[in-house]
Parts: sequence; C-alpha cells; structure tokens
Amino acid sequence: MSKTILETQHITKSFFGVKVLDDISFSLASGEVHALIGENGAGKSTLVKIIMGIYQRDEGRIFLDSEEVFFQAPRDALQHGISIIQQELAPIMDIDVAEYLYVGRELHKLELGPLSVVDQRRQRAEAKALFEGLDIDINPRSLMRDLSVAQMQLVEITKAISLSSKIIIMDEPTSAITYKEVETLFEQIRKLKKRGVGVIYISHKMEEIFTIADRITVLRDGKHIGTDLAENFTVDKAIKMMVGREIKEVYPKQKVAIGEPVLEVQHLSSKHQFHDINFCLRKGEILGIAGLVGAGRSELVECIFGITKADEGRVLVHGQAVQINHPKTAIRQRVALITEDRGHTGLNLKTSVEHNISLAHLERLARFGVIDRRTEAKAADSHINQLKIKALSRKSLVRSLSGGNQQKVVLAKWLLTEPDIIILDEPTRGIDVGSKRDIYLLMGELAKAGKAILMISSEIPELMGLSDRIIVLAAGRLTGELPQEKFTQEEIMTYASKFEVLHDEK
Amino acid sequence: NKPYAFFISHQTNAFTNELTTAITTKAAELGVEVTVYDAEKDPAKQVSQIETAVNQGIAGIVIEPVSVDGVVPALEAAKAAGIPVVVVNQRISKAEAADCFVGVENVDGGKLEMLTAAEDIGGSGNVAFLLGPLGSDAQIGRTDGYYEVLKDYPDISVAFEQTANWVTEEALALVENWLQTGTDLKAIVANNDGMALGALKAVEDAKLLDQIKIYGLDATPDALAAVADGRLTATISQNTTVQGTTAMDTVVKLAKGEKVDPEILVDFVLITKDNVNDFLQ
Amino acid sequence: MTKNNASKQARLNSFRELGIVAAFFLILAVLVILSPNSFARPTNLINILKQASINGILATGMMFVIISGGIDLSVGSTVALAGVIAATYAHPGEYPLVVPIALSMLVGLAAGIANGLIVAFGNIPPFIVSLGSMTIIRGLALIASNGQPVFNVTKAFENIAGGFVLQYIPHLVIFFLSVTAISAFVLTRTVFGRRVYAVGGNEATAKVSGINVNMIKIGVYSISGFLAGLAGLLLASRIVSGNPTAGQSYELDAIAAAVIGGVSMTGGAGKWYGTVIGALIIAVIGNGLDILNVSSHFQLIIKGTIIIVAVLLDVKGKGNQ
Amino acid sequence: MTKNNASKQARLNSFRELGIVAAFFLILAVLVILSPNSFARPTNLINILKQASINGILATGMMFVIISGGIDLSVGSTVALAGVIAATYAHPGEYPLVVPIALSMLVGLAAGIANGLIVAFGNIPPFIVSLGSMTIIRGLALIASNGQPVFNVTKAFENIAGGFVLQYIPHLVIFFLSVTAISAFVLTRTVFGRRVYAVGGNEATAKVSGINVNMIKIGVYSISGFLAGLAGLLLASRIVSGNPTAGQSYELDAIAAAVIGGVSMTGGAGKWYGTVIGALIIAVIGNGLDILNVSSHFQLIIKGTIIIVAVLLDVKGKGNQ
Ligand SMILES: Nc1ncnc2c1ncn2[C@@H]1O[C@H](COP(=O)(O)OP(=O)(O)OP(=O)(O)O)[C@@H](O)[C@H]1O
Ligand SMILES: Nc1ncnc2c1ncn2[C@@H]1O[C@H](COP(=O)(O)OP(=O)(O)OP(=O)(O)O)[C@@H](O)[C@H]1O
Ligand SMILES: O[C@@H]1[C@@H](O)[C@H](O)OC[C@H]1O
Ligand SMILES: [Mg+2]
Ligand SMILES: [Mg+2]
Repeated sequence: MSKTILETQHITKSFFGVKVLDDISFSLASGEVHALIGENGAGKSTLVKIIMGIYQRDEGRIFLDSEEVFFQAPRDALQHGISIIQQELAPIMDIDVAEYLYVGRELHKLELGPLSVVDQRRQRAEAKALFEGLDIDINPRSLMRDLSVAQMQLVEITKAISLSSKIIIMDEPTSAITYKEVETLFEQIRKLKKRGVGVIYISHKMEEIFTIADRITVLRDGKHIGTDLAENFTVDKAIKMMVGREIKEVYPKQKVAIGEPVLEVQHLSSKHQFHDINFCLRKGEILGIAGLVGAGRSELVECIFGITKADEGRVLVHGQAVQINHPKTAIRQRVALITEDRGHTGLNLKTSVEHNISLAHLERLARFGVIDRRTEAKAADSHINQLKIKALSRKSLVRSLSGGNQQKVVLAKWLLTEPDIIILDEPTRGIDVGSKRDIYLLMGELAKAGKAILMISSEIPELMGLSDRIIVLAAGRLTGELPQEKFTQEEIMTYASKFEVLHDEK
Repeated sequence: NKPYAFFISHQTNAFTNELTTAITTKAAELGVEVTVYDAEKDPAKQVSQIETAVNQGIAGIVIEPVSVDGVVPALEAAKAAGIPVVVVNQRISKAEAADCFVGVENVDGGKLEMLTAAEDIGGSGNVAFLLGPLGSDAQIGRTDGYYEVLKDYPDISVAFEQTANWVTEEALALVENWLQTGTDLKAIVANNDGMALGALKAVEDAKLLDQIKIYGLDATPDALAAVADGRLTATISQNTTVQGTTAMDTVVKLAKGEKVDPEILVDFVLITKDNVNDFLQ
Repeated sequence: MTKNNASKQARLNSFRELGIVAAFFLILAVLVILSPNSFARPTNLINILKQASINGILATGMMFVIISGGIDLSVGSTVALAGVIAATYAHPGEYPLVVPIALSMLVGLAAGIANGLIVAFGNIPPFIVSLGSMTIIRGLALIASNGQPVFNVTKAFENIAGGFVLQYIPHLVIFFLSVTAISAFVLTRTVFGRRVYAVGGNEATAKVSGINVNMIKIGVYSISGFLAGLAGLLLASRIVSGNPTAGQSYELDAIAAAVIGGVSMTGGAGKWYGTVIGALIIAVIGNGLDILNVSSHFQLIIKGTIIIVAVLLDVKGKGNQ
Repeated sequence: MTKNNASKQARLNSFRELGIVAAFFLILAVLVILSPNSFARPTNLINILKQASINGILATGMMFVIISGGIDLSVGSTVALAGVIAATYAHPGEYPLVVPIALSMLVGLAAGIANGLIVAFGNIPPFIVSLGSMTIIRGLALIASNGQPVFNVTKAFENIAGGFVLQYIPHLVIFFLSVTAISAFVLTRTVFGRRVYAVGGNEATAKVSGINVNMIKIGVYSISGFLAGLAGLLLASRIVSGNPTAGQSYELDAIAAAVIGGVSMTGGAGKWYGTVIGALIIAVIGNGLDILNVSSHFQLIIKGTIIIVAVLLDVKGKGNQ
C-alpha cells in the first residue's frame, strides 16, 4: 500500500447541539480512490468540508503527510494541495467559464501582488485545451449563467482536475451528468491515480463506487461503521452497512393498469431548445424521458409547466387544450414539476422545511387568505415522516439539511399539492439508496392510485427499471420511443446519440 | 432651578452657530442653564423635542423654528403649562402661541439687498435669483422683498430663478449652467451668503466678475472676507448675535414675570466694501 | 420531527433573534442609569413611543418591501406629498374630515402601486425605480403646495395625530400599534405574507411554486405607499401643516429600523417585532441624547456608533449558536 | 454548443450593455434639439464633464463596492470631512500644498478601511455599517469645522480643481478621466478586480476558491473611501472652502450613476463604462434642465422620469435578445 497522505483522527462536529460527526477517523493514501458512502445526512459532506477548512471541527485532528494541520479557510487547504468539487453547485454566475476555472488562482502576465495583470487570453486558451482534453463541449467565453446544470457540473469537474492537487474531494460529482461524461471523469481519475493523487469520492450510485473505488468507508448517523477494500464489499453488504438493514430488488416496479391519456403534447417547439415534440402520457403510466446532457429535456418539461413559453404546439390535459403560461395554471390543472435544480428553482433556502413544503399549496391550506397553521404543521410533519426527511424538526432551516434531504423537501412540496400529473426532472439526484427505493415505491403507489408520471432521469437503469415506456430526446428532437419489452441500454443510447443538428429555424 | 431650552432648526452653518453661541454666552452671563436641541431641519423632530423638554420641566423656551406653523400646538401646550416662549429669527404662523418674537423682517432684508443691486446696475438689465429651500420662511420673505423692489424697476428682468437650497456647490453648478446660455447677466442676488459664494466662484471662473455683481445675505465670515476683497459686491447682516442675546435676555425676563414687548425687531445692515472693516473680526 | 424537537428548534430560532432585543434593553438600561429622573419617567416613555410612531409606520411598510427583495426610497417624498394634499383639504369650513384622510392615503397608495407596477413589469432594479419616484413625488409635493407650507387646518385635523385616548395615550401610538398588529398578522398568518417571504427568498422558486410574483411585488409597494400616505397624514396633523420639504431622508430611518431589527437587505428574512425594536432603538437614542444634553454634533457620532454596535451584538449573538 | 453559437453569444453579451449608451445619446439628442445654441457648445460639453467629475469619481468607488456585493452610504459625509480637513490645512502661509492633499486622501482612506474592517470582520450588513459611519463621519466633519465652512485657502489649493490643462480642459476632468482609466484597468485586468466580481457573484464560492474575501472587501471600501477623500479635496478646492454640510446625499447620486450604468445592486456584475455613462447622464440632465430654465419643481419630475425611463430602455433592450 502506498503512503498515507491524509488522515483524520476522532473528528467530532455538532450543529445546534446535535452531533453530526462522532469520532470519525479516516485516511487516504496517494494514488487511492477512497469512497465515502452513507445515507442522506450521514455526515459525508460535513466531513469533507471540515477537511477543506469550510467548517471547523469541534474535536479531533487532521494530518497531512503526517503533519498536523489547522485550516482556517479553504484557502489554507488549497495551498496544501487539496481541492473540492462541492455537492451543491454554487457557481459565480456573471463571469465567463474561463475566468471561473481560474478564479482564485488567476494566470498573470505581470507579478504585482493583487494588482497583477490577469492573462485572460491564456486562461481562455488553457480552458479550451482543458475542455478538449476532457472531450467536453463548453465554450470558455460563455457566461456561467448561460450553462445548464450539467454543464456547470462539468465545469466544476474540470476546475478541480486542473488544480493539480494532491488530494481531490469529489462530493457527488456526477449527480447531474450522464454516462458519457461519467466515463470521461473516470478516465481522468485513473490518470490522476497514476500521478499519485488521492481522491475522496462521495456518491450514492453504487455502480460508480464499485467501478472506481479502491477503498470504501461507510458512515451512518455521523458514526464510522466500517472501512475496507472495495473488493471485500458487495453492493448488498455496502447497502446493509449504510442503512442498517437489507434492501433487495432495487427497482420495485408494480403492475398497474394503464388508462386514458391525461397529458398530450402536440407539435411543441421552442426555438433553439426543442422541436416538434409529440407524446402522450396516460393514467397510471410512468413515462421516462431519456437523453444526453443538453438534449433539451428540462426545457421541454419547463415549457409544459408554464415556466417558459412555447413557440408552437399545444398541450392537452384530460383531453382539453389548456393554455399554461404560468406555473400557477399548471398547479391548478393538478400538474406538479420537480425541477432538476433544487437550489435555483426548487427551494427557498432562507426559510424552514415546513414553509418550503407548504409553499405550492398555501391557497388550499388557508381560509379567507389566512393560513391554518395547525393543518400546515400536520401536513409538513406527515411528509417529513413519509419521506424520512432527516431534519431536527419542520422548523429547521432547509439550508441546514444535507443535500439529499433537501431534495426530499422538494418532493414533499409537490406531493402535498396532490397532483394528477407528476413531472420529475432528475428526482433522485443525490438521494441515497434506501430513500431511492422509498421514492420508487412511492411512485408505484402514485401510479397505482391513477396518477400519471413523467420522469426525466440520466440514470438509465433507473429509467428502465421504473418506466412503462421511454421516449428519447437528442438535440431537442424526439428520436425514439421504446415500449417496456424493448428497453436495453444500447437501444436507448443509440437513440440518444441520433443527432440531427437542430437548425436555426428562422 | 430648571434649565432653559433653546430649540434650533439646525447647527450646520455660520448663522445658526452664531445664534447658538450668542444664546449660550448670554445664558452664562445671566447665570442660567440652557439645553440646546438641534432639530436637524426636521419639523416633526422639533415638535418631538419640545414635547420632550416640556416633559422634563424647563424654565423657558427660545426657539428658532424649522417650520413656521408646525411648532404652534407644541408651543401652545408649553405656554399652557406656564412656560414662557420666545421665538427668534423666523416668525411662527400664530404669534399668540409665543410671548415674544425677536428677529428681523425677512422681507426687509430682501428689499435692502435687491435695492442695493438695482441701484448698482443702474436700474436695468438681467438679474438672476438664487433661492433657499423653497417654502422656508427666509426664502419666501427675502424673495418677496426682491419682487417688491422690482415693482419700481420695470427695466430689470429676472432671467433665472432657481433654488440652490442654501448649498454652495449647488449654486456653483447652477450658475455655471446659466452662464453657458450666454445670457447677459448684470447681477446675481442670493437668498444667503453660502449660495452667493458659489455664484461668485462660477462667475470668477468664467472671468465675468467685471460684468456681473453678486449679492448675499447673512454676513458670514467668508462672505465678509469676499466683500473686503471687492469680489462680493455686498452682503447684509441680520445682527444675529443681537437677535440671540436679546432672545435669551427676554426669556429670562419673562420667567421672572417681567413684562416685555410682544415683538422686538432687529435691523438689517448693508455691508459693502465701504463699511466692511467695521464687521471684520 | 417530534413535537419536542419542533419546539426546541422554534426556541432556538427565536432565541437567535433576541440579540437585538438584548441590545435594546442594554441601551435602555444605560440611559436609565445616566438619567434616572428624566429618561425613565412614564410620560417620557410614552413620549418615546410617540416619537417612534411615524418612523415605525414607515418602517413597517419598508419591511414588507425589503423582505420581498426590494427597496422603497420614495416613502419620504410620499410623506410630504400626502401631507400637503391632506392639509390642502383640511382648511376650516371646506371639506369634511374624511376627505383629507382618504385623499392622503389614496395618494400614498397610488404612489405605491405605481412603484410596484414599474418594478414588476418594467423589471427595473427597485433602487432605481424608487429613486426616480422619490424625485418625482418630491416635485409633485412642491408643485401641489406651490413650494410653501400649507397651513390653517381644522382642530379636528390637528386632533388626528394630536389627540389622546384615555387621556394619556396619544393617537399616534394607537396608530403605530394598530399598523404593527395588522402587519404582523398579514406577514405571519396570511398567504400573502408567506408569499412575500418566498418571493424575497428565491424568486424563481416562488414562480415555479405557482406564485404570481408580480402581484406580490405590486402588493408590497402598495402597502409601503399606503403606509407612507398614512404617515404623511399623521405628520401633517402633528405639525399642523402640509410641508413639501418634510420627510427628507425618512426613507433612511425606515430602512435603518427594519435592518437594525434583523430584516435582511437581500430579502426573504425578517420579523415584524425586529422592525418595531429597530424603530424604538432609533427613537430612544434620539430622545436619550437630547435629554442628556449631548451636543448635536456629538450626537451624530454616538448615534452612528450605537447603530453599528447594536447590530454587531445581534450578529455576534447569532454567531455563537 | 457549436463554435458559431459561442461567438454569437459573446457578441450578444457586449451588445446587451449598449442599451444605456443608446439612452444616453437619445437624451443628448433631445437636448441638442431643444437648445441647439447653448447645450451643444463645446464649452458647455466641457462644463458637463466638469460637473460630472466629482460624482463620477464617487460613483467609480461605489461601483467597486457594489460589484463586491456591498454598499457605501458614507461617501457623502467623507467628502465633507476630507474637504474640511483639506481646507483647514490650506490656509495661506501655513503648510505646503502637499499636506492638505495628502491629509484629505488619508482621511478618506482611513474611513474606507474602517468601513471595510467592520463589514469584513464584524459581518454586519454593509448598509448598516455605512449608514452608521455616514452619521459618525458627518459628526466628525461638523466637530472638525466647528459647524461652519472653513475658508481662506491658498490660490494653489483653489487651483487643484479649478485650474486648466492646455487652457481649456479643467483639472477636474483630468482627475475624473485618470480615476476612470486606472479603475477600469484595475477592475477589468487585475487579479484584485476580477476577484471583486467573484466575491460579489458568490461569496461562499469565492472563499472555497481560495480568495481572501475579507481582504477584497477591505480593498473595495478602501478604494471607495480613498476616492471620496479625493472627491472631498476636489470639492473643497472647487468651492474654495471646506464645508461640513457638503456632500449631502452624494451617496445617492453615486449609487444612481453606477446602477443606471448597469451595475447590479446584488453584486457580481457591472461595467466601468456603464458607470461613466451613468454619471454623465445625471450631469447632462441637470445641465440641460438648468439651461432650459425649467423650474426647479418640474426639474425634479423630469429628472426622476428620465432616470427610470433610461434604465427601462436599457432593460428592454437587453430583454429583446
Ligand atoms: N450548516 C449546517 N447547519 C445545521 N445542520 C447541518 C449543517 N450542515 C449539515 N447539517 C446537518 O448535518 C448532518 C449531516 O449532513 P451532511 O450534509 O454532511 O450529510 P451527507 O452525508 O452529505 O448527506 P447527503 O447524502 O444528503 O448529501 C445532517 O443532519 C444535516 O442536517
Ligand atoms: N440559461 C440558458 N441559456 C441559454 N442556453 C441554455 C440555458 N440553459 C440551457 N441552455 C441550453 O439548452 C440546451 C438544453 O439544456 P439542458 O442541458 O438542460 O438539457 P437537458 O436535456 O435537460 O439535459 P440535462 O440532463 O442536463 O438536464 C443546451 O444546449 C443548453 O446549453
Ligand atoms: O442661511 C440661512 C439664514 O440666512 C436663515 O435665516 O436661516 C436659515 C439659514 O440657513
Ligand atoms: Mg452531502
Ligand atoms: Mg435537465
């Protein structure tokens, strides 16, 4: 075994008197990928944030190359060759991609301390080269604001890799990207390993863990459950250690009778985003939408939900053409949309779990405009229980929840509206295996209760495991439709890569 | 042994400072205590301050009001509580609310200033007026005075008339802009010295001082210096110190139960190069 | 999750907001010690409440706007315009009292609606919209009054702000308390109030959650304008005249009260009682320093320092959790 | 995204900022038509530049602060304090010219550093910090000058702002241009400048990227304070006296210039030339309306309207992309 480059001993951390890390010891060797797994709220992000100097530990020690370190700020960690891809994407929106890649370590022409002249041309050139090397199609001059979530995540990956750190922390780096990019990332990780870089890898995707990890550490409720070489683990064993019980049959698909059409999309087009989309969703059906990053799936459902306007085409709900030009109309039609970007369109991070959950449902929780707070509290509590949201209480700030639990809050919000048509855009982003299963079961229940579900997912196994039917988008066009019996990964990928370049319709 | 209270509209120029100094000095001389309340130009604040002071218990009130009517009810209440009230410099809208007014007749100050200017320019030509904050007692009175004089000078026309809010730099920019129009101005008459000095700077920069005469009011030290240099044509003193000492004196008399005149007027004095030396300290 | 946890969290949350309340009592205590016979008198305490009222009413409106993510710089000018209009229709023997009352509030409401419409549909930064309208409304106040104070108003008009309830409690205080009570209810209990927080917290999320964001914006500026109209009426009644130059920089005091009380300038967070405390702190400092006969130039230094230190105590208090 | 799309996007981005420039030229055109003989004279154009200078310098400092996500309300008071100090040390026959010059800028810098330290380490909202310091610094200016203008300064002192280069170009304009040029360079080219955007764009991310966020904050307030000191010196030289009440509400004009020019109040975005255009628009409106001899009440209405409409044109221009 190669030498240990990072070691944490007996780390303890509490928030508001609640212990979220309890005596955690962890180590990383050079050239090693050490996976950190555990349920939502287990403390994974908190641990790596402490290593990075974002949070300060209450107790415990951290050693870097056997020397004890005290990081006051991420700056100190960076200087010691540690970098991080954070779980929650929080880019700087109004600068361009090249600048973002080099923020905090700008390339200079002239060394004058803070007044050093930034060599923007070189930054762009380097950025372009980096992207080419990683086979990522992003223009270094685009504003960060104009990127999709997936593209932002790719930029984060590129940034972390380009830092030439000794230690790279990846906190759910693949939550928004698809197979193709995951492959590219793994290739890079393998290259990094050869250079002796150590990687801490956090993910809820078991295939990824077993593909890339050398060692695995399991956390549960802030406690260290076990560490071992990856080859000594099986998926079932890992899950059992994480959840504390067995979970079998990953995709619990139920048989449901499929009824009449409830949502029909006809010739829907929006300039530069998607073109002439036709499909129909039926009662009791789970319809999957597959596609690569940038296929326009999110744009399509946002348009159906009234967030953006279509240029052409129409939408029918229960056979009636409806003009949905604001989400409030969609909600009145009993449509719900769980958007893919929880930070920007899913949550109000400044308020409590309870107020987030009730947000889309206030009218029906109120009489004469006055909120019935008892009913509200009950509704919030019951959804917190149903979805096993790990929060101190419904009054906790949603900001203080772990990523996966935040995602569950978004789900709870929309379930509370009792929708007939549920659109889910990457609904299990960042959700642990146990909870995923709960959500899958829930989707089954909903379908059984006659709801219609439209689901976008970049995890093809998930899509195949749950859908009754899958439609595939490529470059904004509908390129294929597959009935359940025809689901294969290859088939879906073929349709997803069937680019007929979307011409500018003038 | 209650203290007296002096309410002043603000304490941010030479005039108000001189008034305050006069009052506090006189109080010391008379062996009484005086608390100074600064309303920072807010009429509501002055009302609050009167209420606060009355509530604390005071021997008498001298007030330089922010607003000519705003303070009336508060003063009436004070009077009803047996506290003597002297209003200084600016009249209130209801004279009975106070026991005495000590001050000037602003219209007269405006008249004196305008009359001087009209004579200096030979009774004809364009003039421009720089006004204080619109609606203030001094602005209204002095400007009325200007127009009263102009009735006798049909050949003088007012080319520009604008407020510069007592502020030097506002007056400076305003006059710079007026001068850009190429209008042939003979005189700039300002409601106070602060603005007159701004006008002076603009005119000097445009090298037009030999053509345009400038007039101010208040006899502030910097204005007096400018008059002595022959740059500012004239300023007018409102005998601020006399106003202050008289007011303080009067309120103490009232508190002792002495009778005083309901109105004590102080004269304006024209100050030009000829007599400026009498006023320079 | 459990009842127990929920109430624990609730206690934690509200304890966090207590910093500024503590700062307030600290200031009170210092003043009581420095001036036991004058400051702490019951009549002076009522006096302070009265002096806090007009700013308190403005601050309440401002709180709605700031929580929604906006700002309203035009309230000071609206106070002047509404006051001038009110006084104009309050001359003896002309109109019944209801006319000036209704007109001043309508004027405020109209200003607010205009601000709201431009912010919502023009998509212009609220700072610019209300800076523009602050200037415009001041111009209107000057034009409406021809640049001079409007006086000669009825006794009944004077009595609106000047009167007392139960002999001791000034009408102004009653207005302040009523506005506070209603606002607190609207903000914390109603769908509208909840949506104000949501819009300020995350506008995109609010929209996706079915909230008509534009209506909420128009709503908050309308409230702010309406309350500025009311404040203008009260001020005119208090100074028995409509003064076109009144209310200058009142917007800063109103913002200060809200922000001292913990309303976040970036929107989405703030409590009604924080704003009340903020307004009281400002009034107490002014009153206390006057009573202590601190020279007005030094008052400025002390006031500025207290504001910063009060908020510092508040922030540090929260940080220690 | 194809290459083609990318360069198209880049072009779009820079076109987006043109809205306010167009609005500016529209205002110019209207004034030229209304007053061809006075407004469009070369001497008047230089006059406008001169009148835009002091606000332009303040707005430049404000721009740094706002882009970093802050606000500095204290600049107007700093102008007064620096001016008073400068004038105090500029009496004939007392100190060499360098003393008032250095002192005024040091005073400004000190005020800026103090603001920066409190914002950075106290973690207090910048609005409150600078509202407090605005009050404190005004108090200091009044105390330092004993509440009255400080006059009797040397010719050389008067010449700092009042002189000309090449006979026609006022020193003020040279100062404005130099400040703009240096600031543009710092903001767009240097590590510090780029980090100001990063901090304003997303403070947490900037921190995780290794930026010393506190240093950047202290930096921007220092720049703003320093430039306010310079502006105070220039104003004192321009009005040939140090006036403790000078600079009132200058902060609003400075913020307006920056925001009209497209600087985002929420931080992270803004261009230096936008701020210049913003300051010019404000100066042009003031000059034009004075020249047209519009009554001051109407001036307010027109000014307010133009500010809103200019930004509306800007926003709509961007929206149509
Ligand atoms: N800033 C904070 N304030 C309060 N509580 C926090 C804070 N950050 C994290 N927590 C709590 O700490 C616990 C661990 O959170 P953490 O984010 O480390 O979980 P995680 O293992 O990364 O989960 P996930 O898989 O959902 O990302 C959670 O219960 C969370 O609510
Ligand atoms: N804010 C934006 N401005 C301009 N273009 C955008 C924006 N957001 C997304 N796009 C573009 O729209 C297209 C589709 O976006 P997106 O990547 O979200 O599609 P998707 O199918 O939902 O994929 P994903 O799996 O990443 O959600 C891409 O070409 C993307 O660059
Ligand atoms: O200068 C002004 C003075 O002349 C007037 O009497 O009161 C207000 C002052 O600012
Ligand atoms: Mg996490
Ligand atoms: Mg998507």
